[in-house]
Amino acid sequence: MHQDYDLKIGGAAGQGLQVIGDLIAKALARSGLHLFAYQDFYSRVRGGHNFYHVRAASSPVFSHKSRLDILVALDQASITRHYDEIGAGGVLLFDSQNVQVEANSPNVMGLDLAKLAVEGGGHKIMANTVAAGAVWHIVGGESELLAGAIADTFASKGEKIVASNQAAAAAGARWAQEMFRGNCSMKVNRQSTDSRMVLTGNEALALGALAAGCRFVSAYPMTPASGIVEHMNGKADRMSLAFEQAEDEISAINMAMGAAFCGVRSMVATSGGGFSLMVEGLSLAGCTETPVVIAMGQRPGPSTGMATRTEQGDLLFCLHAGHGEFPRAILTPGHPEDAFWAMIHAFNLADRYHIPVFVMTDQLLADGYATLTPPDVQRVTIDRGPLAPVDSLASDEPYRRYQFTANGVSPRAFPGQSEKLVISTGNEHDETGLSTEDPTLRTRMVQKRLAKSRPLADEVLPPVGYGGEDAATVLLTWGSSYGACREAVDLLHEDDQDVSMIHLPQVWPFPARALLPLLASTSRVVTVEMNATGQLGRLLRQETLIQPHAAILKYDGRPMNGEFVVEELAKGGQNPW
Amino acid sequence: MHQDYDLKIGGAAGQGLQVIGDLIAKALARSGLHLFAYQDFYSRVRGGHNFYHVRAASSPVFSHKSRLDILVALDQASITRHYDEIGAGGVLLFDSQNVQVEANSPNVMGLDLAKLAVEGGGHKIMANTVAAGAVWHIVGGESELLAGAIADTFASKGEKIVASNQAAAAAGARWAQEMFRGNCSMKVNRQSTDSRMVLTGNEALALGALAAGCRFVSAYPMTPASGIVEHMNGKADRMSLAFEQAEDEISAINMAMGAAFCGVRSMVATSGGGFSLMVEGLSLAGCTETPVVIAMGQRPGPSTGMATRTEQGDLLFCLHAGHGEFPRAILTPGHPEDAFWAMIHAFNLADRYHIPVFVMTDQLLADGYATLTPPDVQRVTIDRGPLAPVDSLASDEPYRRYQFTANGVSPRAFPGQSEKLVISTGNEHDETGLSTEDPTLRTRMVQKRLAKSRPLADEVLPPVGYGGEDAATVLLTWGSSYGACREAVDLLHEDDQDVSMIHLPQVWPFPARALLPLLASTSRVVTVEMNATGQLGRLLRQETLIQPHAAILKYDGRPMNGEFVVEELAKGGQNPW
Amino acid sequence: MVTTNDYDSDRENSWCPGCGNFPILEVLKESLAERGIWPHEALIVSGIGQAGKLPQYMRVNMFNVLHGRTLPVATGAKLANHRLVVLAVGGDGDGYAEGGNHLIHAARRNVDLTYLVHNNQIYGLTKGQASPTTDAGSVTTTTPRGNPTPGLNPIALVLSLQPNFVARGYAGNKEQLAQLIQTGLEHPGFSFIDILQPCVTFNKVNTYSWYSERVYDINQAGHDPEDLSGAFSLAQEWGKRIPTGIFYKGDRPVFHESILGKDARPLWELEPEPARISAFFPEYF
Amino acid sequence: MVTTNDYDSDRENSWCPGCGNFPILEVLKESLAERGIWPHEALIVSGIGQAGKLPQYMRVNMFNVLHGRTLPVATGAKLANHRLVVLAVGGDGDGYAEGGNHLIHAARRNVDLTYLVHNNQIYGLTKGQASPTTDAGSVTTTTPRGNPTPGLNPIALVLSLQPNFVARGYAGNKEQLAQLIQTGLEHPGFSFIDILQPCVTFNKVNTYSWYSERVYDINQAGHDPEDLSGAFSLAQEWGKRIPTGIFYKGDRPVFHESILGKDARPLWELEPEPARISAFFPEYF
Ligand SMILES: Cc1ncc(C[n+]2csc(CCOP(=O)(O)OP(=O)(O)O)c2C)c(N)n1
Ligand SMILES: Cc1ncc(C[n+]2csc(CCOP(=O)(O)OP(=O)(O)O)c2C)c(N)n1
Ligand code: SF4
Ligand code: SF4
Ligand SMILES: [Mg+2]
Ligand SMILES: [Mg+2]
Repeated sequence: MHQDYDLKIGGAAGQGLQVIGDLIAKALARSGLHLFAYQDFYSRVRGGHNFYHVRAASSPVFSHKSRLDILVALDQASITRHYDEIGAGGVLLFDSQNVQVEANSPNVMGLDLAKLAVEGGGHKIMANTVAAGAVWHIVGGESELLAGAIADTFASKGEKIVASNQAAAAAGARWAQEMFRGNCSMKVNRQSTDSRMVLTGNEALALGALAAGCRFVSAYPMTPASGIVEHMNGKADRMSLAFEQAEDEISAINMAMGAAFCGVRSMVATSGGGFSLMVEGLSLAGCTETPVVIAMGQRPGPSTGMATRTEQGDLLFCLHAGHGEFPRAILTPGHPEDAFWAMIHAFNLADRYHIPVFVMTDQLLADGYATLTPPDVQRVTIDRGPLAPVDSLASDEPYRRYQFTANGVSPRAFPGQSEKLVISTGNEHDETGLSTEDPTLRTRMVQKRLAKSRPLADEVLPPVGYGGEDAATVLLTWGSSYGACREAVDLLHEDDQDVSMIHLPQVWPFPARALLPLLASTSRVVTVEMNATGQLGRLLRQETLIQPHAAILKYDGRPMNGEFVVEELAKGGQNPW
Repeated sequence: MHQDYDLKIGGAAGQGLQVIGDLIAKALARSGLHLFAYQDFYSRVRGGHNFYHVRAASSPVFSHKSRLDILVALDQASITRHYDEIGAGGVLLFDSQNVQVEANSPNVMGLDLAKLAVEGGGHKIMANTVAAGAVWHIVGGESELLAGAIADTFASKGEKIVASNQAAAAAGARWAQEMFRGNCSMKVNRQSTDSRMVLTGNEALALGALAAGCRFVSAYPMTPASGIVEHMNGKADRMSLAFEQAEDEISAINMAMGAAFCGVRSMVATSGGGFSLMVEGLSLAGCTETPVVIAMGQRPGPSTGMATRTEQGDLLFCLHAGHGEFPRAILTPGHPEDAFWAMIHAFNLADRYHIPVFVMTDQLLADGYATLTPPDVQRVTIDRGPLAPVDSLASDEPYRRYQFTANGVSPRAFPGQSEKLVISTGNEHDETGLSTEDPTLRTRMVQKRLAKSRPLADEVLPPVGYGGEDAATVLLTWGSSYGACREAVDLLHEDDQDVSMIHLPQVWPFPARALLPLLASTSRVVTVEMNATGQLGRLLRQETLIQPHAAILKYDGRPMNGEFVVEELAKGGQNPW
Repeated sequence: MVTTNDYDSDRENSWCPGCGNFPILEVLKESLAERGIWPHEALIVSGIGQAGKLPQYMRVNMFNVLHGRTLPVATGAKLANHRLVVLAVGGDGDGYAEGGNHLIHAARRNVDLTYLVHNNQIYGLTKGQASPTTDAGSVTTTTPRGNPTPGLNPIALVLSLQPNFVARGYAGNKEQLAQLIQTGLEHPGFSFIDILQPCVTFNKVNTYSWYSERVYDINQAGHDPEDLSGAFSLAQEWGKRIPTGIFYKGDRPVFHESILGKDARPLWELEPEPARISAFFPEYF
Repeated sequence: MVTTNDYDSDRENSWCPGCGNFPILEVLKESLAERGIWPHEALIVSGIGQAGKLPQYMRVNMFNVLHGRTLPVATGAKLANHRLVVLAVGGDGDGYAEGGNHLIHAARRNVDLTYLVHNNQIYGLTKGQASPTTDAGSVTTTTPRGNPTPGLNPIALVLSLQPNFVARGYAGNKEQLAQLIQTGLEHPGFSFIDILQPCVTFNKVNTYSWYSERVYDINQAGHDPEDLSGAFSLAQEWGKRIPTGIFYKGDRPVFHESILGKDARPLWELEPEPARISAFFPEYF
């Protein structure tokens, strides 16, 4: 039987809803289900109303649905905001100490979480584990899977904590068994014995960077990108990674420049405001041809905007950031699995072309969870790009960092690597790296740098289609909006509509050559993105002279889903251009 | 008789060639001629080879010609580099102490400037005034005009300095009278009694800003923009202007934000690298709707690039700079006279729409001279934009800085102006200015800010045509390349070619509506700009879906002129897209 | 007469219960009222962070700007309208990391404003990363193996720039804090107040009790605020004993008077006078 | 054996004749040779300005970066290859204005490098604007009515961060300068050397003779470099007498060892090891 369920836990910051969500997500994954999950939270540490939404299904899922099978309400706002989302057969479980609801059906039940936690032999802070236990029982999950998830989650805190959390979960389950008489539309049916990893986009980026041999990361904390470096840093010793929290983002990118110049794969991670401060350093990377990877986690702007929410508003900014002209690449993964591989590809591109490479995500992708089968690490290829041959380093000729070559890429050497001096400047320079103002040399150096654009375009990641070829309507999207579009296509196909989608996993160089034939037989191109000005649409016009028919846009800081796209498409979309 | 002459003075930094150039330029302007002049110099204080090129004509001129009527050589490099530029009937005058040339014609003559200076009763540092005197005599200038120019130039240094410089000039003139037997193709013929102002683009911007009532400017020095603020600062006391040299560009734009928030017309001035650092502040201006004017003097990048040279490489960067989405205006004057008015317009636009407004120039325009009739200050209009009515400030209602209005612009009030509190944040906010995360309010606030784009587009400065309508080929350009295009059109018309030009004095909002009819009957649109990637062409594609036929590009740091455009056009131009 | 109530706002406060920001907010409102300053006469420029939220919880002119940029904005505001009582408020990350360069230069300029740094030795809003003042060895989300670098000494740093007023307060000593803030508000020039502020959620090292056991009042202990070198020596103390109080008081000229002259009219009141530029035209002929 | 000649370059020098940068260049080349460091073993990271051009006039590994950003770049370079002898070089504008925040934090981290600031109290390359160290009252292109703000005190500022080595040299005293640079190169940790450097073109106040009349050697005068408070007091002197020499010498742990551990292999030598991440997979199940 096909399983496809949505579950939401709502509560205030500080109530520990992440623990409930994580435990259930882990247990669901261990049941062999595929997950999509995201978190919605305020820029505050206590209070407010946050929630954790999990969708679990027997086939891969990429976005949330609007109808809930279970709502767990830890605060009253969960009722005001999400009660109406509960679908037919859905269950509402609420913390009776904090929430008041008229329980008008056996599917609506309150329980005193703190009391059960204490009675179960634990402490009242284990209230959230009680909730997890109750939910897990109601959905019919196998109790050892939850117990195992608890064991692994709390392992670092010691056996006692594990045991009392397991007891709390058991207390929740017991309560449900005794008291719950409803019938929940969510019924977990274990799928296969091997389970899947549950990873956020940020974790996937972190693992990708470590796999790629990134050994230097400097960053200044900024939501939603901090998770990447915090995750990497937790593994720093084991991976010989140097991490430094810079005094500001200017310092972060310049530290990375220094490390990269000396031969270490280096990256930074930031969000809009922090990236704004890196723009001058980006231009230095462009001029000195220093490889650097920028993990750019978008959030709604302008300015501080909405710090913990999601948006895709910085595409054209990243594309044009930096004074002067130099090539770059922009990768725009749509899913944590893509994010892992994108990160590895980013380091290879940076090293092959000696350019800055962006990996753009957004809060949805950064903090959102997905299930994936473990990446095949044997498939990871490392390409450090052209390096000065060892014999040349022993020769008498001086090393020329900016030697003219056919494709504009000059083999690298590193200071201290040999007796050869490595010379570089952010002034316009000659082949040796010393500054020049000669007009002819200037022209050639500009051309050298820009010459990389061609091979870079030749190997751009191809657009990824879904939902068949030659559809009358094509949804064109990038980054995390992949998920909503993919779900929308499935929904539209159920409704027999002739719609397919194309996702761009790399937006720059713009994959015009590969895209044009895909759009040739389409009468209606609809761009889908999380911003207000239709940035992908603008770029499409610029790069292909194709006028998109309409745009589906959302810019309230909350993620799209498939149903939203379907509805907007039915309404005809917008024209922001 | 039509007069049209080119004169060049070459020498090392520190040899005072600017004095010669300035004196002759002033004297030429006082002779009623129209001028175009530019300076070419290295990023060093002593040595190297710099030059000063003056074109003077009896009708307006906008770019230099490649053939010289006079070359004044103070160093040997002037000969190596510019000897071949001397046209038929041209004169070469060189400093015989520093330069060696075979004087094979009466038009080629050396003189010992330092000796003449001393003999003339001055000091050897007045050698350059001697040169000016000799040149002025050779071109048949009226001696009192040069004497007057000397008097005004040195007035602040006292009468003695004036007198000895006048004596030095007279010594140069005497030498020429006695020794020069050549025949110079340049013959100054006084045109009319009223002369014209000689202004650089930077001076024009400075005067424009002061006329507009700018009373706060903060900047960090950066070529070629420093001249603007240094010029303004020299007049600070008389215009009640507060100037502060900030510790960095981040501080500069944030200081301007603080002053603007409190009701003062405020600006910053910078170049590429400095602007990169202002990008986060720009986004704050966008979110908080704080008016600020950014004088952006471009120079070749990326990174430090070529600090004292010219380029138009930052158009798309300025257009997309800043995280998140918010409206802006980009003015792109083509000439110092336009620059003056652009600056005034910029302050009005900033105040009317509460947005950041760019006035983009480049080193050519910033440091280049032009003659103009004094601007009619009566024509200067000041529009501070919507202000909260005085009676509303006395009411009981709290003031709402972000009140929703039809065109997105909310009347301003200032802290301390009344008992009303003024509240603003770079977080997304409600109408009162307090932060919010409400999705509906967020959507409305985004729409409010972007709503300004429409009226802003409605009043965009219209494209300016030259050279007739409905030409087969149209040169499309922006900013300072106006001059080269305009000269090119004249040259092409002399050659009976059907070419006209269109200059965009405002590139954003893109003037698509006004431009499309102008291009309708043209078979060939050729963009002309000083960069390598054809940025205006890209924008044209994006905003009009018109594919330019070709691009004429130059990116060696040296300005274009009419002849260059003509030659490139004959060769068919390039395709950078 | 102004009262604290005039500064009260009914906006919901999102700080954690028990946070050291509450007493600072309370004392600030009291101090402004005590000094007879009306809400519309003051402008608070605040940064991004938990501390930066402060003016949202008061009735006062507010400009909540970028992380780290309070001081340049406040400087511009003061030059534009020097009749305003200008304050800048932010966290230790805001002021000592992102905004470090502005701190140096605003102090050097001696801009006439009062700058409150809520120094909780941690990044609160972003959930627990190390700040420049995090003690060496402290475990945070970005220093899982203990902070490898020693904390920055804000008092010594600012003393080296010799602005007119340098002090350290403590959220746990409201009386002293009120006195420091009021002196800072009164004293012309740059008034710098580093405030030890327990973050009850993320900083489990530098807690209320940790601070309370250590702080002492240097002025009560006899320190003379005119003694700069003595202040610098005292500022080195951090550990068993933590000095609080007024470290330094000077009387250098204040910035806006140096720039605008004394008795200048506030710039924002001046009308544009385009015609006046004609007077400059002759120099271009 | 390394000699100064190994550092010689035949590149045309574009500094003004008589510029105070020439003796600094000379002394630096000598000092590196004297310490037995080969050109390929050293990396000079330089900023933008006249001072920033310095490594262009030597044979040495060079990374000439942005205005104000030498220290972060140098920090990254040192972490990547800690076997390199890393130097950072820039002007007073570069280091004390644009780069002020990095100076604070690099000093606090105690990054093992030698930082030379050519302090000519003016912006040379951009033709004569005021710098943070321009004396109050000095007329420059940006202070036509005299500088309204007093000069920043770089020695006091850096002392407040307690890096391992704080000194002031003078381009007019090559012997002392050589000794300072060599001690700085030898001494582990952040070695900060502010060098008084006459700009003969734009600074007509702080000339060779102006400095020469005022400088004296604090170590000869008996200052003990372990006395931090004494150093701070001495650093206040500026006017009739200008103190030069070693202000402070300390022995805090150096940054790259705190981060990488002692005896770590240089990061740049390590090969990527993608397969090792598999070890982390179990935690995500
Ligand atoms: C340019 C930039 N970088 C990073 C951030 C993210 N950020 C917001 S608050 C903060 C630090 C908060 O720490 P602190 O300033 O000490 O304030 P607290 O929350 O502790 O009061 C950071 C890093 C930002 N908003 N802007
Ligand atoms: C971000 C940025 N802002 C401004 C400049 C322009 N600029 C180049 S050098 C310089 C100052 C030079 O002064 P200093 O650092 O003291 O060096 P000096 O020339 O005196 O040795 C400035 C402002 C720049 N290159 N980059
Ligand atoms: S996280 Fe810390 S600083 Fe922030 S509100 Fe909570 S206790 Fe206060
Ligand atoms: S301008 Fe000054 S600092 Fe620059 S080279 Fe000339 S003398 Fe030296
Ligand atoms: Mg803090
Ligand atoms: Mg300097």
